Amino acid sequence: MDLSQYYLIWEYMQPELLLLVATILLFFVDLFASPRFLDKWFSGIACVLLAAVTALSCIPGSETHTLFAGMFVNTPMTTAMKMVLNIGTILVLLQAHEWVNSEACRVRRGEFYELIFFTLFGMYLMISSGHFLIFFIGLETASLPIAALVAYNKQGDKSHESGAKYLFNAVFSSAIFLMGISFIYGISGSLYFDDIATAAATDTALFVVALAFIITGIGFKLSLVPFHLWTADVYQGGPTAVTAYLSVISKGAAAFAFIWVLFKTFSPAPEVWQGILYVLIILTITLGNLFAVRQKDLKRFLAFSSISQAGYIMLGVMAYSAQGLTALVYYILVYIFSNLAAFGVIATIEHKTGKVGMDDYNGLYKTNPKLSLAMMLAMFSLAGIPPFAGFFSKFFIFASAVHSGYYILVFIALLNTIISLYYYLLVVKAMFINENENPIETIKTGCYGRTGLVVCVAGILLLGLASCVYGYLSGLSLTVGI
Amino acid sequence: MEIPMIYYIVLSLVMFFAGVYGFITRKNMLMMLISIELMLNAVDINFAVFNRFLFPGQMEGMIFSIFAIAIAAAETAIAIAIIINIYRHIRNIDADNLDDMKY
Amino acid sequence: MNFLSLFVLIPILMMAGLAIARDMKQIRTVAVTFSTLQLGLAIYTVIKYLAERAAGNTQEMLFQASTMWYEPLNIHYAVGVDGISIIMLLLTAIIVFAGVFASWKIEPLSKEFFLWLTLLSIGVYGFFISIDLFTMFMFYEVALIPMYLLIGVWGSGKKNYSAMKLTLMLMGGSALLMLGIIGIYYHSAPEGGTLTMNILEIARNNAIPHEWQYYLFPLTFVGFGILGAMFPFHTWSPDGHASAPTAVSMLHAGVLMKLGGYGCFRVAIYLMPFAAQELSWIFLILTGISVVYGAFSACVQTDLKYINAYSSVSHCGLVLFAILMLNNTAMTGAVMQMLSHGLMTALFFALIGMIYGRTHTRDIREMGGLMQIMPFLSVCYVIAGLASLGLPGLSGFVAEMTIFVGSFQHTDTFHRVFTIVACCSIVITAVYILRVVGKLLYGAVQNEHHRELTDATWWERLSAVTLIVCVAAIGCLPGWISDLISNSLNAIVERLS
Amino acid sequence: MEYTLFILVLPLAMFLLLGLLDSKLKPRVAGILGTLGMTVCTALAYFTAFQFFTQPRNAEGVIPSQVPYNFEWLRFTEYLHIDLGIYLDPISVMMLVVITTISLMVHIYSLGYMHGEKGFQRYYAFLSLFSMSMLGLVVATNIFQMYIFWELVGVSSYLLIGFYYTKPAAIAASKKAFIVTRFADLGFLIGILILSFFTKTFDFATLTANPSAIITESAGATFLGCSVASWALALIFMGGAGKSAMFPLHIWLPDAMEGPTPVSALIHAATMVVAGVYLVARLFPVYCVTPEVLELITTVGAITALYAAIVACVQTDIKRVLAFSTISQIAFMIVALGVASDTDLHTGLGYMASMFHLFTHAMFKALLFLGAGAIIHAVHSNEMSEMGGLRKYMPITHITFLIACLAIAGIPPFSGFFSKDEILTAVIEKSTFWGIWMTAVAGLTAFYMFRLYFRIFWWKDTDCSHHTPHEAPATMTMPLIFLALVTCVAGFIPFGELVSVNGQPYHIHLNWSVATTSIIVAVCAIALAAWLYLKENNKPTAMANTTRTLHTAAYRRFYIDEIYLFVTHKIIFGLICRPIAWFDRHIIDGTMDMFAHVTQWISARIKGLQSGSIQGYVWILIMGTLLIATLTICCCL
Repeated sequence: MDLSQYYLIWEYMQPELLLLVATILLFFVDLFASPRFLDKWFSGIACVLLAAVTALSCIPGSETHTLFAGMFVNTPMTTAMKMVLNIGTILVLLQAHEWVNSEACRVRRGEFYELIFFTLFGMYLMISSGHFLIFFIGLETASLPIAALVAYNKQGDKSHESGAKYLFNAVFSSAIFLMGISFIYGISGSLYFDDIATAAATDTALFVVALAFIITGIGFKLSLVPFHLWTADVYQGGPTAVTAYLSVISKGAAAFAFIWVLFKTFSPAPEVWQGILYVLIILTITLGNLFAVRQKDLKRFLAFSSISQAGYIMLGVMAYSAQGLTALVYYILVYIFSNLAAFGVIATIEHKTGKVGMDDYNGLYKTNPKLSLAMMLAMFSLAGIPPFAGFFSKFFIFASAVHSGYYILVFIALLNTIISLYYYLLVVKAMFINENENPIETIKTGCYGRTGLVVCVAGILLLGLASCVYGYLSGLSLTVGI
Repeated sequence: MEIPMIYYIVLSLVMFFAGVYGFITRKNMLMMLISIELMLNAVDINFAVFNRFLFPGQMEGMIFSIFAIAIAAAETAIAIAIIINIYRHIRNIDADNLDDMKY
Repeated sequence: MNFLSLFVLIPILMMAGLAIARDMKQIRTVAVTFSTLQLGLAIYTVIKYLAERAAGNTQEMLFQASTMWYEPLNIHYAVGVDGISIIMLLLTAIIVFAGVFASWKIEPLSKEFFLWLTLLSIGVYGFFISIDLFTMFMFYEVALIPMYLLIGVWGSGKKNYSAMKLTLMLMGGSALLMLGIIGIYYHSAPEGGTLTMNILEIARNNAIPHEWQYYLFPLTFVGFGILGAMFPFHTWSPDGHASAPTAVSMLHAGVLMKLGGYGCFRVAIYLMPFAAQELSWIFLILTGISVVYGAFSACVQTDLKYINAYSSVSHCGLVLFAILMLNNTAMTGAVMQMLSHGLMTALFFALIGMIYGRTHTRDIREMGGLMQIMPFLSVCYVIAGLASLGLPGLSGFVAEMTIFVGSFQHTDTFHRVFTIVACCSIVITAVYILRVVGKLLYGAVQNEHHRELTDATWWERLSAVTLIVCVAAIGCLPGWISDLISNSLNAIVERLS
Repeated sequence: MEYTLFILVLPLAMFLLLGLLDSKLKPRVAGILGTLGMTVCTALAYFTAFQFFTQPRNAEGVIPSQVPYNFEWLRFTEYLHIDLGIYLDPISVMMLVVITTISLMVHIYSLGYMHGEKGFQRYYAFLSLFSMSMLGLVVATNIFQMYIFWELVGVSSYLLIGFYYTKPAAIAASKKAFIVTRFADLGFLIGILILSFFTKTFDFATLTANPSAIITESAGATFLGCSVASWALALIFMGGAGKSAMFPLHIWLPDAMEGPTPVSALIHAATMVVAGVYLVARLFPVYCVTPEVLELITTVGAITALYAAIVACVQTDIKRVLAFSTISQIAFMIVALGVASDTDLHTGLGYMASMFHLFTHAMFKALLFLGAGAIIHAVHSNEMSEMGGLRKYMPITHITFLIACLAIAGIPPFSGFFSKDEILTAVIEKSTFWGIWMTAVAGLTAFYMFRLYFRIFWWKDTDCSHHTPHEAPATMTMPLIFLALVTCVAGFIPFGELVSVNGQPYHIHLNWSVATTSIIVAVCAIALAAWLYLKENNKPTAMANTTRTLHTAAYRRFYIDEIYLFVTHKIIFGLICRPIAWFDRHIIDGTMDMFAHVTQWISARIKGLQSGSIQGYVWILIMGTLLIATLTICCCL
């Protein structure tokens, strides 16, 4: 028995293991610390732990590490993806602080953080998997706790409905996903991504069916049309912090994982999945927009907006190039900041007043100028207005798709940005232009929430202008070798 | 006499789509859960059969199906928990009653 | 650091200054100080440019500077100016300067108003100094979006509808533009060369395949053309201008619409000369329609701002029309028309705003005899009107004549016939201008309540006089501007032959 | 002759000074300043004329033209550029004299006439602006400079007609004047564009030096059966016709009488309205190469002359009568130019006659208007019915007015006789038909002028119970006397020596047969007028009643205005502008709105997809998956 093997595993799986350690530590803190200490410090500890995980594992080596005979692959790019998710999760935790520590949720506080950490772990596995077994375990680890989280508000009148909708959809789509994997296995005799790529006969109907099933499984998590229908209901009914988590982290992780599956497993037949995605992207963007146009509930509204954003994200997958990969990761990073800024504002206001309707936001600027500005920046960034980060991410992702020749697709996507601009502006209009007899009173944001918002706003403002982020990601994607 | 592989495959497909059908038509959420199990088990059969017939030299499919069964159990546990929660709220477990949020 | 970047930096500092300003007085002080500074910078740029040219610098763009920004895509923050850009920069500075005074008493949320206005001006300045397609496009959109809030919050009438329509239509244009720019980027270098966003390099490479130009030219031209109010994409303009507050109308009609014209030839024509020649006839018809159509529409409007908005459609149509003639003289005229129209339409909107601020109506049927009540404003209005209908000695005349003479030099009969059609607009312009002047300023006082109204205050006078002086100066001494522009155009025109 | 620049700069400076200071100056100071400026200007012009005409002639006996100034103002292409300069040749110098003289007279006259008016300073500013523009027009070195000043005089005219800006009629008149002339200017502009496109120059000297360039350059290019060269020149003439109020573009001039009367004298009688004549004269060598355009010019002129004369016979507003008389007289000049078909001294007699008549007409018509101004000043009305018997009260006005009437009627020895005689001679030599025609018009002229004269000064012995008309102040009578003197002697100026078609001296000798005929006709007409109008009677009414239709038609100016109104309001506004505005709001705008509505509509229609039921969602999910699989199999395999 060679202890250095353990060390190797530690080194190669650093993010995952660190996260596990953090989870266990958190668990013990929750178990043994006094309630008064926890009231004060628990969120802080969770954030610090996650930040520590990020800090300790954020220096990815330059080479690729494989473990367990190639079932687990850690490359600089995957580490970067995990760090992106970590940043988002920290922001979500910051924003969740006030809600989680409120009277109703305080007793179950520990569950929230640990489940979040577990799902994050599952996502790590998804991203780093080189084998469908790991992928499947990661996928389920990432999605099952979320069902519990969505149903977290036990007393809430909508939370249980959301939980059920999420869970049944998730289980159903994972069954389909498994079916797809079994077909793949039947065709190629292996579940290793690399082996499948070499062994599978791509021109059989079974292969196509398997591909479609697998796309369904992951498309569910990404909420691509027509697998998106749960999204709005779950977002609306779930606790805002969980919704935020779902809309950015879970979606981001799925997109990252999707990339590896498609780029590795299905690399022999890119034109097949590109063809499928072509249609899905158009449907996703368009339907997401069309539904978003008439939403009155802001969380539901953001659900549909996130659906259409998923369509834009997929453009990076379509590109099937290093540039596309860079643009996609960058897009998700920017999307995390923008969407979380929006959710941060919504969470704050919902927590203090219980209002989430767009009409409730009328005249918000008069009473809460800073929150309104943050929300406006978020909306502009989501809509892709310069000089905010969203513009750059959109530009790069379009550029990558055009580079691969998808002019028409990008054109349709661009036309859709006009519709999306319309509904994003509706929010801005409500806050700045519309009059209101009794607007939401002036809200004092707690220090966690404020920190979260400030970081988000800073991200929105600076991510685009600071080109080093994109440059760094671009350097990483070139090492992937697509 | 060896039963050819195709019979197993047909069986698993029938099970799978029976599960799909049951999931879509049954109103009771427990029944829906059972349908899901049917679908998952169909997948397990697939894995086992492919492994046994096509790639007899390895155990990948078998192992996978074991994992799948385990995870299915976890799924069921969470599902039951949520169903209980629903029952507490609305005093029944009909899927039709869960449509407060729509459009 | 290159001093051109100051054009963007000063407004940013201005925004910072505004952010910490506490009361109206401080806000005004900051706004006036920085916009004066900016005007000074613009004048300095012109002088420096002329000196540099006189010293024999024959580079296409002067004061070039380039900093790598996004290395993977070879995107630079690249700046540089030629005669056309500095004219536009000067125009912007003048109008912002006048606009600050025109919005002296803006209510409510005055600080926010100036902040947005400044953001808008950042976009405009940035657009004109950029020679990198990406930054150019970025600044272009930066300039567009503040319009929504400026109209929505401080506007009047059906402002929500107008603001939304304007923003969506212009963003629709920029959507086309984005595709066009990305397309240009990927064809910017010959096979195997380094792709670039730098306009000068793309032009030098001249690598965009002809069949691609057929797609990319309409995309970029229409994209910019929407902002240039090209028929049939002009419909944001009347509503938008009518609802916008004074300074915003001034800036929008005066400067923002020029972004369209400027972009049309800096990007569409300069980079894709082949398609420009092949496809110009289609757009020539559209812009020709714009010219006449806008003028005819203006004849029967009753809202002052609508009249002016349609007149802008007509005049800006003339800009695009002349650009499409693809010869030096007509394009010189186009740039002069941009300058001239910018100034006089800003003047118009400023005056309309001032009148509206007093009478609270813009319907010419409800006003009359203002000459007796507010002689200063009325006289300014007459001067603006005369400039608009092309009185010699004011800027409109030189611009239009350069366009007509230039366009008529085209060797193709089709183009010449169309020039004659466009010429007809000068008569129609006279009709609607005199109609307004007659109804609004002359005659008996329509509403007895108006008799108590006062004439212009000092800041309003300053705003109007600044613009009038510029209009007259250009009208009397057009030679140097014309030379400045036409020398800079040589590079573009050479590519066309 | 560098000082000529000051002839332009001085009025411009006055305009800026008076215009900018406006009410900060005392009215009196403003008036005197303006007048002084104009006096200096006039002196300079006279001095210029003296120097110019006394300089030695060259070998061909031509007074060499001079260009003291010419600088490039705006460059279009390498060969097309607008220069601003001063071009002195016999006709421009002659015009300088005419303009400065009349302008000075009007400046002085207005001191009295406009005394106490609101906006007195503004009035003088505009007068200066006009003088500057008109002077700039006549000394233009190139056709584009002429166009520039052409527009400027148009605007000054607009501003001065609309001087009483609270009067609706004045506003309408100023608008009409501007738009009609603007329309004509469009023709001018297009003409310039075509001309310059082929000849590659704007310069008058170059154009006239090689007049056939336009023909050779544009050879073969035709439009609607006429050569492009003809079109260009006809369009340029259209510009001239607009300014000179030729039929059918004359409608603005009678209305323009809404302006202050001295303005009518200056702009709408003596100077601006002859700009069209001047334009054709300027380009005369070029016109000579296109005889068909000259024929057009003759025809237009002749029709206008007759038309205006007939209408003038029945008008009751004295300024209107004078306005139509102006139209008619300018038409004489136009006809004269039209019949001059060549640059030869003899066949080109019309050219000289036209210029001569321009000169004499300016003087006596200004006199008539200023006289009319004095009368209106006295009786506070324009209507003939309010007048009569004024000779007793206003002796100076009476005498000077009579002199002017005799001059315009063509009675020797007054100036009009000489110039009109030359015109009739020229016309008859070209065509007997037009000769008879124009002689008849001359007769009509004498008739309506004396109708006017008798109605004002005789007709009845006024019982001015409410207030007694009195003679105008000295500031007003002095110009009258001066102009009357000029009218008396101008005929004896050896005009042909100085101005002729090719610059060589031409000795005017009266064609006695023509002269006699015209004198007889004029005297008969005057006698008829005296018979009808000397004493108050009902003969005129009776005559009007017997020819009611004709009378009404003539009184309503043969309904030309109504036709214009119909075209502009019903057709341009009703059938073009309004439909376009509607189209814009509803079709174009509607299309854009439709995109929004369609989006909303679809959005509302598809909301059922989001049914809220788990099983519905799953159904769509599985169906979507299967559909994707099927479609992909169909497409890819």
